[in-house]
Amino acid sequence: MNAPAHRAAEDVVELRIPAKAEWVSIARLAVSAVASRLQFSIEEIEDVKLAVAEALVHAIARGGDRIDVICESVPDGLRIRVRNFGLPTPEPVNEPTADEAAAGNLGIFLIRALMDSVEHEPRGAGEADLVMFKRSPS
Amino acid sequence: MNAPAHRAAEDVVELRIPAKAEWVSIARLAVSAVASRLQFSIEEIEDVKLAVAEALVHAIARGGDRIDVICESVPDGLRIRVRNFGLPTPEPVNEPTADEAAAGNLGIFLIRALMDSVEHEPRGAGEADLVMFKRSPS
Amino acid sequence: MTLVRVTTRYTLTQMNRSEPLDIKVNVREAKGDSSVVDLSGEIDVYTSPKLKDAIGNLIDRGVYNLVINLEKVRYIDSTGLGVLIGGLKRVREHGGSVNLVCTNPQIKKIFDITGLVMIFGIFDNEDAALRALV
Amino acid sequence: MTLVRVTTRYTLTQMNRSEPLDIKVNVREAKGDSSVVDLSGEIDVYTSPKLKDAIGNLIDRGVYNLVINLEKVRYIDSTGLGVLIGGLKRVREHGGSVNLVCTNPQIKKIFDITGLVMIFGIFDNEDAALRALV
Ligand SMILES: Nc1ncnc2c1ncn2[C@@H]1O[C@H](COP(=O)(O)OP(=O)(O)O)[C@@H](O)[C@H]1O
Ligand SMILES: Nc1ncnc2c1ncn2[C@@H]1O[C@H](COP(=O)(O)OP(=O)(O)O)[C@@H](O)[C@H]1O
Repeated sequence: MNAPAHRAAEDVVELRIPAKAEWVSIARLAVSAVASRLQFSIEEIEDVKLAVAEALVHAIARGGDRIDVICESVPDGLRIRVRNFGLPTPEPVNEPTADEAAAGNLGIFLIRALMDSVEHEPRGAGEADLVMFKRSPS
Repeated sequence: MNAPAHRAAEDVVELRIPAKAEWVSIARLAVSAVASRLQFSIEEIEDVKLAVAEALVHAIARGGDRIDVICESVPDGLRIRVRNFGLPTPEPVNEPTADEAAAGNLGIFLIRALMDSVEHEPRGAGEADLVMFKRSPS
Repeated sequence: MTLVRVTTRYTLTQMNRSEPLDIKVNVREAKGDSSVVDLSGEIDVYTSPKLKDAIGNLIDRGVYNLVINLEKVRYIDSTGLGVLIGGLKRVREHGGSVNLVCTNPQIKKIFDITGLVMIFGIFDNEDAALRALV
Repeated sequence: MTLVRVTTRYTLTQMNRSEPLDIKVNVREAKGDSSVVDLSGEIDVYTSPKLKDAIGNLIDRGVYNLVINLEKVRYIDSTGLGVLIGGLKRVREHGGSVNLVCTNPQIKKIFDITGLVMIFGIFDNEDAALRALV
């Protein structure tokens, strides 16, 4: 939250959820609704929904206590920032099973495939952003 | 946002939207999803959805630039705080038409009828909370 | 304090689908000098101006007997109710009336708890609503 | 970079309804020593453990030929895909296989872009998926 003052409030919808699997579906719904409001096509809405959900799944797997999903309508599209809070520092070297690792890689692959750009922005201790962008329907 | 530190993050879902009519439907969806997750019945979900929407409609009518909807699962039910930011101070004495006034009164009546308790908590300049509570399904 | 308890069960899918986040308004002429306004979707603070315009246009054209069919409306808030009340007031000035068709239990409940059930004629089907206009 | 473009149109209502926020899993025995797993709802990070258990139980009981019917699945994420992949690996150790029934274009697209279409048999209907098991 604490969006910079220059950012017009009318363009931002933010959702804050606990970093737990049971709240991911709410984020999917909210993000779909935002994308739908912004006139994205059904297929594009599905893309954004899955990509954001994968970012949340990834965030939940890393630990942390809450996640903000910040949806911003920008002139050329929709920018969604998934911000992790309360990540364990230093990040524990957990040993995922081979299947978990495969699923995690699929998730990151899907985000990259479904969105037009993806950037990982490290922040202060225990925080990290994943910033995704989907171009406006043409 | 800025929830007190003692509040367990796992129990809180927050949505921040611009104080504009076109974003109310997203809040309805998110609040319905939270109430559904908390095992409220379909009728109770509809009650909470409409009550929160009426609080947003009221907030939008008062002006202001953004609204937070803070959903908290508490032991005996669901507490939803609708927080207005950027209200004009002093609040302008606008002259609603008779129809607008009737609709506004209906809205506040509906909130009180559909929820188990409603409190208005004035805050600092330009801010105000409406705190609503729906008892858990028994 | 929930004043009216809806006992009919309808599915979560019915109530919770988010689309269209809009209303559709369709106006048909009916027998005599009455018209039927078919609505579908959600009548809320964002969409109700569209309904207000449609009803206002009808009244401006001299149609004072209206049936408003809410069967396909999934949601209505106080601004939607306000538009219906405003329309009713205007047609009454010309001796007209507004009957509603409403079968959704949640929406009926809202008309019940607000007492609007006493100022609108509310019917289970369009035929009954039209017959009761005259 | 959207790699695969889905052209079939389905309604927003179909995709966006939020309930059940859960999956239903139903297992049926089929011809030979195969079983059909019918799924409906959303297979995501919250619900996929339920699917993992169901598939794990089948394999523990010696069922190595599976048809998993995704026709009523509206959504699947990487954890759901991971469960399917894990199941496939386990049955393959016993010479078995997993065929999927999938008609939802959005879900097909996910199998396409991830390349999983090359490791699962994916069919338009259950009969074809069962016939291809042997
Ligand atoms: N573009 C990306 N998309 C999805 N996940 C990413 C991306 N970039 C990094 N990650 C994930 O975040 C994890 C941590 O990344 P890292 O670069 O170490 O930054 P930090 O630890 O500061 O968050 C990586 O292991 C990777 O799984
Ligand atoms: N319990 C309530 N439910 C809904 N609206 C309320 C409630 N209490 C107050 N309001 C609305 O808020 C408006 C402002 O209330 P007021 O008591 O003047 O506090 P403030 O101006 O500090 O927000 C009132 O005009 C009323 O419409």
